[in-house]
Order: sequence, then structure tokens, then C-alpha cells
Amino acid sequence: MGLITEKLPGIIEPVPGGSVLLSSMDAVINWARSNSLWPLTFGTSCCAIEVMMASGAARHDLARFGAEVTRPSPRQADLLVIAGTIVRKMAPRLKLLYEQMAEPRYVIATGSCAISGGPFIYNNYSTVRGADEIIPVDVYVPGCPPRPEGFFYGILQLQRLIREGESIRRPGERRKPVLAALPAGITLDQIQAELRELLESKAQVKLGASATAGRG
Amino acid sequence: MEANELISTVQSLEPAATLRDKVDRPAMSVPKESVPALMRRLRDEPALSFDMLCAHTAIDWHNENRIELVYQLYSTKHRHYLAVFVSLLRDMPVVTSVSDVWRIAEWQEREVYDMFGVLYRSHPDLRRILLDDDWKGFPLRKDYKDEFMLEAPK
Amino acid sequence: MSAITVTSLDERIRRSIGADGGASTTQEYFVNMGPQHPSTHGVLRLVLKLDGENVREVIPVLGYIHRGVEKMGEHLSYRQFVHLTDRLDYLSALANNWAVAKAVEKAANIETNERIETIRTIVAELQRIASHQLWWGVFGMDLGAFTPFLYGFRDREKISDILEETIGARLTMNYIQPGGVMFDIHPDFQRKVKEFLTYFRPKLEEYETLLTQNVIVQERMRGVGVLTAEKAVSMGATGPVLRASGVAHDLRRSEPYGVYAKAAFDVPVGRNGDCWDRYWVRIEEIRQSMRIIEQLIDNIPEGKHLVVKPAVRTKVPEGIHYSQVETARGIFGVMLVSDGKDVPYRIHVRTPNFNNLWTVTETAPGWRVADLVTIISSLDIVVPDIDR
Amino acid sequence: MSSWEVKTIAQRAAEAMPESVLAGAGYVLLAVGFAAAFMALMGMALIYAERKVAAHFQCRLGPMRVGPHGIFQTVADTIKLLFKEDIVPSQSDKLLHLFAPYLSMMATLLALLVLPMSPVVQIADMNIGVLYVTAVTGFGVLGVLLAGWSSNNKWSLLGAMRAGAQIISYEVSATMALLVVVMFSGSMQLSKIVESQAEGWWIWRAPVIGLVSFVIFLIASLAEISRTPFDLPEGESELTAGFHTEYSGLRFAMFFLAEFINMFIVAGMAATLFLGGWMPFHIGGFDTFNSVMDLLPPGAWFSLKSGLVVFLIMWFRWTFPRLRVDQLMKLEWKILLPIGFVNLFAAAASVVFGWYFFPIR
Amino acid sequence: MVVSESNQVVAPPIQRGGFFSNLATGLKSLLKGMGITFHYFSRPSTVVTQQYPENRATLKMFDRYRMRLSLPHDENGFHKCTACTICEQACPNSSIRIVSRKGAVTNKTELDRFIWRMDSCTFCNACVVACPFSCLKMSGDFECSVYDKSLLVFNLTRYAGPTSTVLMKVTDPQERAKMWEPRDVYSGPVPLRGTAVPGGGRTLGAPEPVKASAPVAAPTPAPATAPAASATALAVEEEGGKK
Repeated sequence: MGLITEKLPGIIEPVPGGSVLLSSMDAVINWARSNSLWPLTFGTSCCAIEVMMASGAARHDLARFGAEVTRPSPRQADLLVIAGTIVRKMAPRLKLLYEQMAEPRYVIATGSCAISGGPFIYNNYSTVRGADEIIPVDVYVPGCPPRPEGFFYGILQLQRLIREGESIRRPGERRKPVLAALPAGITLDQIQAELRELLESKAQVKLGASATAGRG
Repeated sequence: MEANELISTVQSLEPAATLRDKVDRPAMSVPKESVPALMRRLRDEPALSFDMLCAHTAIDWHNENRIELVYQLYSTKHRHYLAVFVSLLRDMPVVTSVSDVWRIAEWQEREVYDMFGVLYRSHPDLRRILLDDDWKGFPLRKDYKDEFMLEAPK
Repeated sequence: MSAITVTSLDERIRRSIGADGGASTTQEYFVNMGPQHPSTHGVLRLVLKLDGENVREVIPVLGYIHRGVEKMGEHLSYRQFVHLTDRLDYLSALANNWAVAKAVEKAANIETNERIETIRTIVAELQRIASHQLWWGVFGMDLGAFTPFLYGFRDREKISDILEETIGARLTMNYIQPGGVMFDIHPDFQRKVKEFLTYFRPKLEEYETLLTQNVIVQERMRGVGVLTAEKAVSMGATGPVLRASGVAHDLRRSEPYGVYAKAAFDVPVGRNGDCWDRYWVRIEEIRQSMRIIEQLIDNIPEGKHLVVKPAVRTKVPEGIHYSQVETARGIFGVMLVSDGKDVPYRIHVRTPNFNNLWTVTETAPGWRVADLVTIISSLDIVVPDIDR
Repeated sequence: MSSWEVKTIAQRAAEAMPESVLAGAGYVLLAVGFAAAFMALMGMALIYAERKVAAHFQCRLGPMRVGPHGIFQTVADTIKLLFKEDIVPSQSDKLLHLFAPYLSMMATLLALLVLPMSPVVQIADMNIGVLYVTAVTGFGVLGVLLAGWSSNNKWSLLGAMRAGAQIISYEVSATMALLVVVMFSGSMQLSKIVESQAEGWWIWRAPVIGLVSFVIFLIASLAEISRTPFDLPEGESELTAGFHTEYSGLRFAMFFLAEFINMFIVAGMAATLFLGGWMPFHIGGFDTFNSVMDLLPPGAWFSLKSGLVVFLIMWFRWTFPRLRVDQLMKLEWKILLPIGFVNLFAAAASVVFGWYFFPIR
Repeated sequence: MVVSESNQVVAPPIQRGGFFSNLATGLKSLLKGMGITFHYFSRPSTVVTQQYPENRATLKMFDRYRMRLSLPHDENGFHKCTACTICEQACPNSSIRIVSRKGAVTNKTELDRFIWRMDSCTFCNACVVACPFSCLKMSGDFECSVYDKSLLVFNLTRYAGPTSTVLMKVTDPQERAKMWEPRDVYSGPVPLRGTAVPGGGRTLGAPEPVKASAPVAAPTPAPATAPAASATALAVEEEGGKK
């Protein structure tokens, strides 16, 4: 971690009441992180136009979120927006890019291709079915491509994730707020299990496999 | 130049060339031995002057065990088209490169090699273009199978 | 018969070093530009052999966005394949759709009416303007001026709105279908297009003041990356790249499709084929597209917008069918190989960017890294279109 | 004409020292603290200003969501950068890699020391002030070169080499322009130069000469601090991020900060040398007007003038594209330098024959 | 084909003169460019930015904007889908799955679940255009970001059973209740910490919410969740381990 975080928690933690101090520090740091998401200049296909370019342009203006400082070097970027299809030739490079980014780093997968392979799922020998098979993804923004507002909604979600879910003591370890509005008496697991069964039998898709693959 | 005239001119250059039917453009089938020489003449003959290779690709006729190369030629001078078809054996698809006739052929042939496994003799730099160097198989062949590929559900 | 050897990229690089290694006093070195690089417009990778700042050799390495569209096409019906062409050259999605639609209509003998063709022509030209606007902005950004990018996009949003209102999508349209267009035009369409034309004319003058007449821009483009007409033709370049080299080959003029025959427009051509000519040709094409739209927008005839029911899986007679359209980047061609079914036996798309890209191997050596960026930008490449 | 009493912090420290060591040390601490705090705050303010100004040049709004009109945007950025992982590439020259940003920062800090922001807010006032600033800002290139070299990245090295060539070349023209002012005012001491402009600012006091050397100075120092149109060392579209490609977190922030403070130093120097420093704006005999102008304190005048130059620099950045390496050199050696030379001779003639006009001060 | 070579415009060459004229034209061109940028800087009215989360209340999508597929249910809570699978066949990448069942009463094929994979959908509108009964609709709700992609699979129908035409023919409520059974509908994005995004809790462009207790005289079927508005309990789950 950074110059300060290397030392700081170690000094503060033994102090009685240190947890209070730390959690308020967490709040400040997470506030800062969530409001200063510098994206990496990276886009593979159509989504790059909408998500990286049009949303940075005057009409939508990504700068309002403090995220217009696109860094061409992964070392300085916080946010990797996977804008477009990832193919098998690109996959190792994407992983490399992700690994080159400094912690804390966040990943948004935009568009159908980056979420699940999109139009290129079947009869295709080269397209990776979802960027989360390669690197962990924090927020999924559906659309083909999503409109800039949709991407902003994804950024808002990511900001929320950062503010709530991250602690300075466990860098990179994130808690995901899952879902609030579910039908009464039904759990998320039930729905997912049922759907997975249906889809896997019908469409030969492994839904759960890819979600866990990246986290190993 | 009208289509009939075009075809007869090409036939005068290469007697072995035959008309390829079911194509909505003037199209000739030529034997693979005549490829580089004929192509150069097609380019240099003033009445034809096919100076542009629009596209070069192949069709895998899996059942007939042959791969058919397609050269789509265009003349910016006379503004006419010609499609040249060359049949190759599917097991041993070897043909001579035309990259010294049209510059772009170098890369288009690399693509055809990458996708169909057609080997080009005297090609300056034959290697895969779109897929990784260590890719197994040639994906646009009809019998290409891959662990990665998924069949669409019916 | 000599043995045919297949090389690898490493070998290729080694060979290139060996070519004049030791002969020169300074050491040449290889640099990877891409796949993630701000000015390769996507995931293009260029292996550069540099001598200090000077480019000695450019080896494009493709395939970082090769999605196997042609293989997928063998499993999709013709109508379904249209939506994949959106994602090839996403800045000319409508023209790409049109190419497939045209091929299928010609092959299956589907007669479209005048209204369909007029709508197709107008929306395709609108998107050509939008594409050139985006290119203009990105070109400015590649030269280091950030503001043109914002201005280009500001005006592009107007076209996006017009198209979105009629089509329902901002980028991947899937609008032009075999046998018509997906929706009829929105009632406000004509009014908004006319509004846009009056809005955009003065803005184009601003573009000219901001970049075209700027002395730095002119000096960065003048004489840089000259592509002679002969080379351009031999490299199979099309579109503005070819026309900038002085070859006036424009499908809209030489083989009019749609209702281009009805509209009067000029074909802009360049003198030398340098970056300046390519720049100027595109700016002039915006003007000409506006001219075309102006002539057509008030004369959209009445009629149906779709002559084939969308649920029908069109069968195409056996044979090989071609069609070509002129997109913002050049000639987009489709070759359908049909065996009489409703799914093509083989489908090949000839994309303009594939050929245009390779001209960089001819034009860039001898120039500097900064010029390489200018040259690539002046080619206006879209990487998924190269890789397919 | 009221005369200003110039007293720098260094002088105060020297005066206080014999009486009480503590007071003297207090002044030194004050100076150090001032410089550090000034650097951090000014850097943040400038970055915010840059982003807002850029946004409005481009028909958009800029940071809006962190605080009212996004005024805490740079605060958030700073905190984030502070707590970001600090990567040192395994193949890099570690010592130099860690050291380079500090070097860059130090050069900036040293130049800040002599900037006369008001009669009383100046840390040190050397009698060779102009020379010192030229020397120290040239020193900053060392940090850039080291950063590029030690990163073990070809793009970084390219950027660093560009920076080296560029900064050393443009130093010549910048000095040429400074010499004109030194000639006019007959001193290299910055406070003396400011005082010498009581009769009129150098930018318009000597016919055209002052203006020309102002323009040359601005262009040359823009190149020295690598701002657009001379941002070749870090040209995004060409060299990814140039010499700081491999830097992350706090060390990257240092480069970033140094870049913006450098911009302020250039603006401050331009204001001091050509725009009368902290002198209020006076017009010849209009005493009422002049007394109204005197109401603003000198510090405000300085900020106003340097702010104006900063805006000008931003304006350039958001309008112009970047030059190419050879064009950059051509501009320096074939255009700026000849003009600078002619201008220098003209200035000498002007000083000898006393050709001063325009009593606008 | 004969094509006239006329109607061409040729690029003008860049004119260059001597040292001083170049300097003058160069400076002039730079100043003109600066004039353009300053024109926009000095006029705040030229700012075109739409501030998305803040303008949420007034933001309106175009009618035809395609984002979320829905199977509109009428005021009684019935839809028109016959499970003919034409949309499934039209879908280019199998994003639609029609699960049908044999009707208990009618003994005919009827819709059980309409499963739509938003994660792979390309919003190409092929299904909507192909539907012979016009029972599908694309709407402009773009706020769909999630933290888990399996939440992007939707079931669009609220009940398993025949179409509204068949159901409405049956007048007896008891008889009608036998013909259908409720299915879970879940949709909508993850709300932003209860308060939703600034600008109110309206779901943009979503089809008119149908009253939850839809089909006539029936035990409450799966409640149609009004997504962004109901954010009562925000379940924060520990998602294991280091990511």
C-alpha cells in the first residue's frame, strides 16, 4: 500500500479506542477514493465511444464526478473500465494491465460483451465470455453499449461500494451490498439457483462458474 | 468493359480459365498454377489494369474437400470488377503468393492463412495475423472444433 | 518448390534487427505501442523500430479484438447477422447494415421502395457526418489539443439525438434491415435534421478556425506521411485515404446506390496524399454530406418502411453475392456465399480499415513518433473493423 | 508616489537573530512552513482552477459533485493519492526512482523562495535573483531525466530525453528575454526590478521591446515547464504518460504538483519582471485613479497579475495542439533566438539612448 | 459504366511565404483559435452539460430508446404472450428463453417463464419487431448497474398461464384462478443506499407500474417491486475473501 498506509495502521491500532479513529479515517479515505476515480485510457470496442468518450464529452461530462483525469498509464489509474469485448488474445494483456494498477483499484465492466460476451457468446472461438473470467469486476453496467447516463449510474454504484465496503485495514477486500428489493419470502439464492438450473439445462451456459473464477 | 468482353479477354490470357457461374459479378475459375503470372498480367494488361485487390478470402467447401480462394479485383482506371476463383485441395492448400503484384495481398494472404491454413509460396512474412502464434487449427474451416466454442441452443 | 515456413512475431523482430544490426553506429530499439495506448484508437498494437525519435519500421500486430464475426455469421440468419455489422465499424453502423441489407435484397430479389432508400441515404449521411466529427475531435486530441475533441462531441451529440429519436439506439443501430428499415422516421425527424444543418454550418467554420487554419496543425500535417496514388491503390486503400491520394473513387458516385444518383455532390480529392489532404478531404466530406441531406430531406416520398415481414427468415438463392457501400472510412463489402438456406454458407466482410491500416507501414518510416500518431489518426481507423 | 518598504523574511530573521536566537529560528520556520503550505495549497487551488477553466473552455462544467461546484475535488484527489499504493518496478534503478520526484519538487521549492509576492512576503531577496531563478529551474530537469532513466521504461526514457533537449534549448531564449529586463532595470535583484517599474511596467515602457521579450519569455518558459503546446515530455497521445509513466501514488503526485507550481512560478516571474510585480496599476497623472488603485494591497496586485498569466497559460493549453520535436527545436533556434538577439540589441540601444515612452505604470 | 470525372473538389495546398509573413499569419491563426475558445469560455450559456443524477427528475428518454425488455401486463395483470418462441428464434444470441408448459385447464402450450438475459442482450430489437402479437416492448430504463451479474437475468412474466384473451373469456373467477399461478418478477437496479440517486426515486422510462395484486380475485402473487423506491432493508453481505 501507499507510503502512509504502510505505517499508519500499525501505529494507531494498538491505541485504545483506535478502532473509532480508524473507522472515521476509513470514512475520509473512502470518501476521497470514491470521489477521485481516475480511469485508465482503455477501450476495446464500441463501448469505448459511449463510455470513455461520449461520457467524458461536454454533454455528459464525466468531470463532474472528478473522473475526467484519464491516465494513460495504469500505474496512476484507479478505475479500469472494461469498455468492450475482451478476446482470448487480449485476455493476458488485460490481466497485466489490472496487475499494473496500484491498489486500491476498481473495475467496471460495461456493456454486454464485457459482462457475458454479449453478441459473441455462441459459435465463437475467440471471445471471452465476460471479463470477470479474467479479473474481478466490481460493478456491471449492462447495455450495448450503455448510454453515458447508464455508465454514470454505474459510477454512482461504485462510489457507494467504496464508501461502504472498504476498510483501510483490509485493502482490496470489499463488501458488496447486494440487493434490497426482493419479493417477500424469496431469497436471492433461490432465484439464482432456479434460474441457473433453467439456463444451464437449456442454454449450456455456466453462470456461476465465471463469477467465481476470477476470485480464486 | 462489359462482362462478356472482360471474360473473353481473360480467357485469351489464360485458356484454362473457365467461367464461374452463380456469381453476381464477372467471375473466372483459374487453375492454381497460373496464379501469379495471370494476376500480374491482369494488373499490367492496359485493357484490364486491375490495379486494386479489393479483398482476398477463401471459402471452405468442406464436402467437396476443397478450398476455393477468391480474389476480388477492381480497376480504378476502367472501373470494372473481376472475381478470380482458385480451387485448392483441402488437405494440401498451397498456392503462390501474389504479394509482389498487389502490396496488400501480403496481409490478406496472412489472414487467409490464419483462418483457413492456406500456405503461400514465396510469401515474405507468413505468420498468423489475427490469432496468437500458438493457436491450434484454422477457425474458419467448417470442421473447426474448439473446446472453447459453445453451440447455440436450438 | 521451396519449403514454406511460417514465422512468429519474435522471429520477425529478430530478423528485422539482423537486417542492419551492427551497420549503424546508433542502436535501434523496439517499442511496443499498444495494445493499450491512447492514440491507437483501441487495442491496436504497433511494434515500432525506432532510431531515437525516428521511426524505422512499423509492424502492426492485430487480433486483440478479433471476435470471429465471420464464423458467427455462418450460424446466424441474414437478418440476425445485421446486428453484428453494427459492431465492426461502430461509427458507420448504418452503412454497414446497409451493405448486408443490399446484398440480401439483391440476391433474394426484394424490391424496396423509394422511401426506404431515401431514409437509408439520409441516415447514412448523417452518420457519416457524426463519424467525421468524432474523427476531427480525436485527431485534435492526438495532436495534443484537447478542446476540439469536446467540440466535436458536442455537435455529434446533436446527430446522436436525431438518430436516437428515430432509431432508438445511439451507436449500435441495427436499423437498416433486409427489406426496409426497422422503424419509420420519427415525425420530428425532418425538422430536427434541418435545425441541425443550420446549427452546424457556423460550427464547421469554427472547426476550420480552430484546427484547419492553425499554423501548428498545418505544420504537423503538411507533407507528413505521403501516400502516393499508386501505392494507395496497390495497398487497396479506400475511402478518404484513397481520395486524398488523388484517386476519385467514391462508390456513391461510381456505382450509385440508395438515392445518391439523385443528389448533386462533389467528390473531394487530395493532391499529394499527405496528412493534410486526408484531413481536408474529411472536412470537405462533411460539407458534401450536408449538401446531400439538404437536397433529400424535404423530398422523402411516401411509402412503406418495411416490405418484408421482420419475422420472415429470408432465403437467399444459391450462389455468391456481393455488395459494397461507401462508409465513412471506405468501402465496406459483403460477400455472401449461399447454399440456398436462410443461413449463409460463408459470409465475408471486406472492411475498409484493414487495408487502410497497412498503408502506415509505407508512410510512417522516416517520420518521428509524433508523426506516426498523426498518420494513424489521419487514417481514422476503427480497430474492431480491422480485426472483425 | 509612495515608496514601498521592502523587507524579506530572511532579512527579518537576520535582524532578529542577534537579539534572540528563538525569534530568528521562528522566522526560518515561518519561511519553511510558508513555502511548504503555499506549495500544497497553491498546487491544489491551481489544479482545481485548471480543471474548471478547462471545462468552461470546452462548454462543460468540470468538477461539480464534491462540495459546492466541486471545490473539494482536489482535496479528495490529494487524499486518494496519499493513500495509494506506491509501486517501484522491480527492474528499475530503485534509489534513483525513489529520489527523482523529490529532486523535481526541490527545484520548484527553491525557485519559490525568491519570488517577491509583496513587499513583505518574500522569503529571500538575493542580489542575483534572476540568475538564481534561471539556475534553479534548470535544475528541475535533473529530476525528470532521472525519473525517465530509472524507470526502465522506453517511453519514460523517450520522454525524459525530450525534456532534457527541450529545457536546455529554451533556457537560452528565456535568459535572453530576462536579460532585457535586467538591462532596463540595471539589477538582478528581484525586489529592485520591481521597484524599477514604479515609472512604468517594462512590458510597455520601452517601445515594443518589452512586449517582445515578454512574449519570448512566456513561450520559452512554457517550454521549460512542459505545458501545451510544448508538453512533449509527457505527451499523452504519443508517449502514454512520458517520464512519469512508471510512477504511482504520492510520487506521481509530486511530479503533478511540481508541474503546477512551476506554472505559478513562471507566472510570478512574468508578473515580477514585466508587469510590475506587486506594484499597483497606475496611469501617469491621474492621481484619483491611482489612489483608488492603491487601495488594493500589493499582495493582491501580485496575485492578480500572476493569476492573469496563469489564465493565459491555461488558455494556450486548451487551444493549441502540440509541436513536434523538430518543430520545437526549429522554433527555438530559428525563430525565438534570432528575435531574442535582435531584441536584446534593441534593448541595449533603448537603454543607451533613453527611449522610454508610456508613463503607464 | 461511364462516370464523369467532373464534380470534384481538390484540396488546396498550404501556402507558405517568407519568414515574417509566416510569423504574422502563424500568430494570427493562433490568436483566432484562442478567440474561439475564449468565446465559449466567456459565455456560460454555451455550457451544454446535462447533470445526470441531479436532473434525474426531468430526464426523459426518447420513446424508442431500447434498453429494458418488458412484457407489458394489462390492467388485470395479464399479458398477450402465447409462448410461440418466435422471439426466441429471432434473438441472435439466445438471450431469450421461453419456458412453456402444458396448461392445466386449457391443455394447450402456454407461457411459464419468459427469461431474458440482460447481461448478454444486445438490444437489437429483433424480438420486439418479430413478435406477431406485439406483446414485447423495449423501454428506456438505463439504470441497471449491479454488483453481481447473475442479477441481470430476468423473468418477465408475473404468472404462468395463458394469454389475457384466453383468460378474459373465462368469467368465473374460481375457474380463472385455476388457470394461472404466480411467478416471481424481480427487476430493477440496486437502489443507492435507500435515498436512491439525487433527484427522486422515479424509475426512468420504465413502463407504468402495474398494481401489485394483479390478477382478479387471487391470492397476492409475486409483488411487482417498484425498484428504486423501495429500499427498506439494505442487505450488506460479506462477500467472501480477498477479491
